[in-house]
Amino acid sequence: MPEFTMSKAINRALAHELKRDPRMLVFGEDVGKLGGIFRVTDGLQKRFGKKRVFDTPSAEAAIAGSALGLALAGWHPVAEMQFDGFSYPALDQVISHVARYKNRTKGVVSLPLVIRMPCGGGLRGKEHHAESPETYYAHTPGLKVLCPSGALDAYELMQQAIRDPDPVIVLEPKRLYGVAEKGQLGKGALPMGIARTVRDGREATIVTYGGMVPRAVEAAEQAEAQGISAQVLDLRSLAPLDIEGLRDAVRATGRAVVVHEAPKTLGLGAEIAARIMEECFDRLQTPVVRVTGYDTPYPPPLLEDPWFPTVERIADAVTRVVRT
Amino acid sequence: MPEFTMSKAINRALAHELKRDPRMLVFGEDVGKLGGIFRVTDGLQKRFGKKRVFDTPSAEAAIAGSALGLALAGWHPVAEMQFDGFSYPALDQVISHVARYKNRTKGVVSLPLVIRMPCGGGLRGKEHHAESPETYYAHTPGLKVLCPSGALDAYELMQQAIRDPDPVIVLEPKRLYGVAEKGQLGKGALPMGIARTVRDGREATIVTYGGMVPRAVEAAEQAEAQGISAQVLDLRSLAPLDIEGLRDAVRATGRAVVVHEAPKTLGLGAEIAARIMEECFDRLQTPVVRVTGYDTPYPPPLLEDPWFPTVERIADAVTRVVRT
Amino acid sequence: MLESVTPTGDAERIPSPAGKSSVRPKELGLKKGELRELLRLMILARTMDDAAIRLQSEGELLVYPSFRGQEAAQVGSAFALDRDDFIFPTFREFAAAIVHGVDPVIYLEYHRGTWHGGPYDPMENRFGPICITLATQIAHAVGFAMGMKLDGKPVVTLAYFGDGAASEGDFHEACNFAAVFNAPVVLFCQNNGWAISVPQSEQMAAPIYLRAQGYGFPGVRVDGNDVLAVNRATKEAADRARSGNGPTLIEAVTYRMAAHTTNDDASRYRDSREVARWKRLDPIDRYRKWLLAEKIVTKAVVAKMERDAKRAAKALSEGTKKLEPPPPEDLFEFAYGSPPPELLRQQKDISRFARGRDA
Amino acid sequence: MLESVTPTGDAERIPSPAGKSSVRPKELGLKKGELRELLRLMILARTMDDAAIRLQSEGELLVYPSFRGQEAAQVGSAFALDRDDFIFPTFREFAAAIVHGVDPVIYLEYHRGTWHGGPYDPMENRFGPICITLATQIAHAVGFAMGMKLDGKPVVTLAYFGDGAASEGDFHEACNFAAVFNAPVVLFCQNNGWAISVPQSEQMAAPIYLRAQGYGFPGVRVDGNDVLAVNRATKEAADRARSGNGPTLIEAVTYRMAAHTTNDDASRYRDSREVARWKRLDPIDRYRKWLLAEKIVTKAVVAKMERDAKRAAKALSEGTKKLEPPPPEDLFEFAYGSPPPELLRQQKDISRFARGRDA
Ligand SMILES: Cc1ncc(C[n+]2csc(CCOP(=O)(O)OP(=O)(O)O)c2C)c(N)n1
Ligand SMILES: Cc1ncc(C[n+]2csc(CCOP(=O)(O)OP(=O)(O)O)c2C)c(N)n1
Ligand SMILES: [Mg+2]
Ligand SMILES: [Mg+2]
Repeated sequence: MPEFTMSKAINRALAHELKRDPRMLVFGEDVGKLGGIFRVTDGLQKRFGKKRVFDTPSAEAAIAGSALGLALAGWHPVAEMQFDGFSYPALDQVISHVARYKNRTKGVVSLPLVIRMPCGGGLRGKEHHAESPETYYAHTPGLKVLCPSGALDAYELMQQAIRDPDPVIVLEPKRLYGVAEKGQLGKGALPMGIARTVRDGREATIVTYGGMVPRAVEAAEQAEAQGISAQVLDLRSLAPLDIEGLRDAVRATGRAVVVHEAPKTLGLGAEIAARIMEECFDRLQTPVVRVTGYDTPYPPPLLEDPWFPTVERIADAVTRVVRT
Repeated sequence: MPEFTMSKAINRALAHELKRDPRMLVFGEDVGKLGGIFRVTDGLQKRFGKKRVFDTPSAEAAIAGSALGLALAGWHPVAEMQFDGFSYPALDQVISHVARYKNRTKGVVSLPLVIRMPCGGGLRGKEHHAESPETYYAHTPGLKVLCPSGALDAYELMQQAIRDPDPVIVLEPKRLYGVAEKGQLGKGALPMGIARTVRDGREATIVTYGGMVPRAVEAAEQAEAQGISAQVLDLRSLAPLDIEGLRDAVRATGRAVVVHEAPKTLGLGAEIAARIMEECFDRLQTPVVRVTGYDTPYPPPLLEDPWFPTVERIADAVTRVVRT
Repeated sequence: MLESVTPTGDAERIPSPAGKSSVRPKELGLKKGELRELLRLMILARTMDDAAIRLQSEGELLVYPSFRGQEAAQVGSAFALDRDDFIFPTFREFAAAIVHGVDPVIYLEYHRGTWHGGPYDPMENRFGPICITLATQIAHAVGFAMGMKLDGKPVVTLAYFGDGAASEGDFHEACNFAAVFNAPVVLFCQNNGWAISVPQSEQMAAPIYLRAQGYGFPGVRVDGNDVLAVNRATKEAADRARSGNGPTLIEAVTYRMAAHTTNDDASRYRDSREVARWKRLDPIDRYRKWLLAEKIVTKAVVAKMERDAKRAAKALSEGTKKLEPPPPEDLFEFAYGSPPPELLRQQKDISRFARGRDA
Repeated sequence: MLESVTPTGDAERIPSPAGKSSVRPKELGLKKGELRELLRLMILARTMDDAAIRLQSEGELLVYPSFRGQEAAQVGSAFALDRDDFIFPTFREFAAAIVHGVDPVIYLEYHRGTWHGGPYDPMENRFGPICITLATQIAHAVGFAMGMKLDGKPVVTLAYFGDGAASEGDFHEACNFAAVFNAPVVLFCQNNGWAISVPQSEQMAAPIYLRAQGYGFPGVRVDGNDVLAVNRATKEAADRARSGNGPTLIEAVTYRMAAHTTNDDASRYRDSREVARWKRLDPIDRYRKWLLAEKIVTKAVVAKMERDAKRAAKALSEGTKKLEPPPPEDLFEFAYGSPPPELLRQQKDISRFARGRDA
């Protein structure tokens, strides 16, 4: 069985799509010769040429804005923001234009473009290098936001994002870039927008996504050792949310813990908790518990361990929702 | 009894503080001679001089960034973003720096600065002129976010924001700029960060803020006509939230409706609903209902009426939470 | 790469303010028909502008940003482009839109509030949606031009922007992208002296066209009230772009005769004498006088142009008044390729209340 | 306002690469002690840089961006400032920090990961926090300079940034603010030829100093490996600022001898011959040779400088290894003037788990 790290899997997905779709372009800061800080675009320029895979000046607003223009011109841009924290200079272009161009033109113009970026912590990244910007994007109507939790799914999600008619933000959990998964790429795809049950369980549902999925699974295993059966649901799509999948999962267990790296207040967990209440009120045994990053600026690298949700904190929350 | 529109009241607050605090500065696009699009800074340049009240080039990132630098230099900047939708080019400066400078410097440097802007709809504003950006700000650790719901409170909140040691975003509901309130300015201030009960009620709590407060009151009156007693809670501070005030209010009624103009998904209502569940689960009779803008880009001006929460929609939600 | 081209000096004026010229029409490379067409379009543009202002004052438009005084800048530049060339406008390019063939009634949907600024088909019309957030459209134009270059298509992209927009970071990033990727784009600045209430002198400390040098492409300054000078500069820039020689920055010095928009009160911040001074430099007066002096048009031809323009303006008014917002359910149709389930639920919700009220 | 100053031409070189010079030391306006001090500081800076690289390779720093090759640019410029002048750095200005008096151990907290880039007192040290997001610090510097001007204080503010940062919109907005408000600021670009893997030729199509003209203030290009040229240009710019004549853009042409950071593999994108070429232009070698030739220092003096630097580097290593992150509860102390109740609750939560683990 072959094995792929997530960065390699995304690299394969990009290569596959570049080959399939002659209009596709890959660009951003250092994506060419360097192959990206995380080598996600490694070798693509060499293979597909400088015309289709190219470096840009350090100018994120222009990266997003020119991606829009290139999409209008019939090209198919897959632009990289080098880090989560460096996507903010492009927020105006993304919020004011990328997300709305289709609507502004009454549906006449589609913008099939992808903006992909590393996200989250786990690599002792310094300030601005370990952000979880999903709320900024998922709150913005007109965008789709995807976040894979492993190599195989990353391959699928990247392909789906590229083939989608709408602008898609792909957040790539950098703590998973180097994590290998065994399996065939491109087999057994779940459709975009559908959450995935990673682990079955009867007493509580851990709702999470991206870099916290492996940790949630570990916490569920710990809980199991204490006789608690916890399900793990991987959202995959942060916008739109798979509300039906969420509802079915939590209605079955009656208890939920939401886990993410972003700060608590208005983190995605707020929306998930609100939705769970709306959809599962009559079944909920306990309030949904959020295990998240704290409401402070991102911590210095050597303090990231206690700041991001730990297996211990997740397991503790699972125990709490089940035992109280 | 004197009467003040909200724009006039904020103007008075700015003038009062400019007079009290010789280090205070007011700047932004068109705040000088023109006195701002909504005349909030009317007459201030004339009265306090071009040195302390001045126009800038159209460059929002530099407005926020230079405000930060001016604060470091011991000045006290109150910067205007001309419209909600034009605050996005400054998001990087605000998220990456304004919100974090104190933390970055281990508390050594304080940034007492205010960024104020109009927000929300109600004036048939065109694209980018009717945004509700509160989530972007309230999700960002290190910022405080205030939103007044009337002239008298706007006066207080603006003063408190200016006197606060931390960076404060003040969102001024533009639909209230022209609405007059009777009363004395600067009397009976509630502290910053405390929610206010605008209307008492026993069966349900309408939690809201800013431009939706008058509408919520109207809806509560309609409900009363149908024999339903609804309380209205005005949050005033969107970050930090007055969680205690929220808890006490909803625990007493056992039912809540959250109302805001921003889109539903990850709008402030998500956080409020999640908090209510966390704090009041044992008392909640029904799931919290959110009455919000829809998850689409802002509507064209002539369609804003049905898009923003109407009195009818709010009243309907109140009836639903109480009667079902 | 590391070389910059010196900007061609100061504003060129072909017809002088008094309507005289030392230039022979032939030297301009424009046929007589084209010279007449420029006048016709300027007259049409102003008449349409007046009609829009009137519509606003009658409550038929919510607010309207007049381009009065900028007819030469917009008509001269848009007229220099081919039909397939692509324009990315700001919010003040109604004249350019008319020249480039956009349906003026649909254009006004934005100002009427029945839709956002792009319900005409931007691809078909080769005219981007109305862009409000200053300078952001320049990156769109540069990206589009990069795309045309990748395709080897002989298409020129032109981005309009104002003096105010030139202070935004997006201006800089896009100009630098244009330079680095040698994009076939014309960066057309209408410097009308004002960013709402802020005069040029408080927005910048050097002329805008000089910035081009710092990017490494030519920057020219033209008399923006001289339709021929504008046309020539734009044509040169478009030719340069089309022949693979990259971007040009054009600063057309003109003047915003009206307030910023119909909601604005310009008397709060500017002297009426300044406006009067510029009135004497009116681009249409100047050009008409010159055409008459050169015997390229007769008074009768001008009169007919005016009559035709009035007729078009009448059609504009009538058409605009008929514009209605779509049903609120439509708000959910265009955000995505197909609305996700939650949006369909929300669509039902809006429908319930809208229909309820209607019923 | 509408006037621009022509940039002074091409890179000036005082000591030539070979260590010779036609300039007499006296003409430079620097005393012999100062000329020696410049060498001492460059030697110190490089030795500290080497120590930091070593610390990183030993796992004592997470990652470190070496400034090797840029000693003249940083030392020459920082040395031109008064103690009260304020510097806004990027992430690569360890040398400037040392020159300006920042405690080097506390400076390295950032690279060790025990805190973010500003645990030294920026106000006391007149040295802003390490700034990662490119070009954003320029607006902070301009704002600070505006503040100094408002106060009538004779303080100069200097912002460092790289060639890469000059492509960001924030660069433009801040430069234009500096021009419009005539801020007493020095905009100091270390053009080291690379933005990570992107060479200058793919970042821009004209030299950076030429941009100044478009803003309306002087722009100069200096040989950034010539400490005297850098020092002179910075002094001139600082004098200009201090005397009320506004900003200056300095482009110091230098070279990043090391990879972008200790994590980077520069062999993926650049030719070692280019590095070798620049090695021959090493700023310390050049200057030392010249000082020796001019008999301003002896070999013994240089040897002492090197010994002293080694001692300082040893202290740096020892001090850095002792740096520990604060307890996690501290994360909640500095976000606000005083933590709101919810933050105190969260603080208890982190405490519960951290203490639980400790116990
Ligand atoms: C990013 C952004 N900031 C602020 C505004 C508000 N605004 C609208 S027009 C304008 C001035 C524009 O001046 P200019 O670019 O010269 O265009 P003109 O109105 O003169 O045609 C401003 C500041 C905006 N539209 N976008
Ligand atoms: C806004 C932003 N975008 C991207 C990055 C990632 N990044 C870090 S350094 C760098 C290149 C910087 O080049 P330059 O300004 O020349 O500085 P140098 O590293 O050469 O000193 C980039 C793109 C960043 N730090 N900030
Ligand atoms: Mg203008
Ligand atoms: Mg560099």
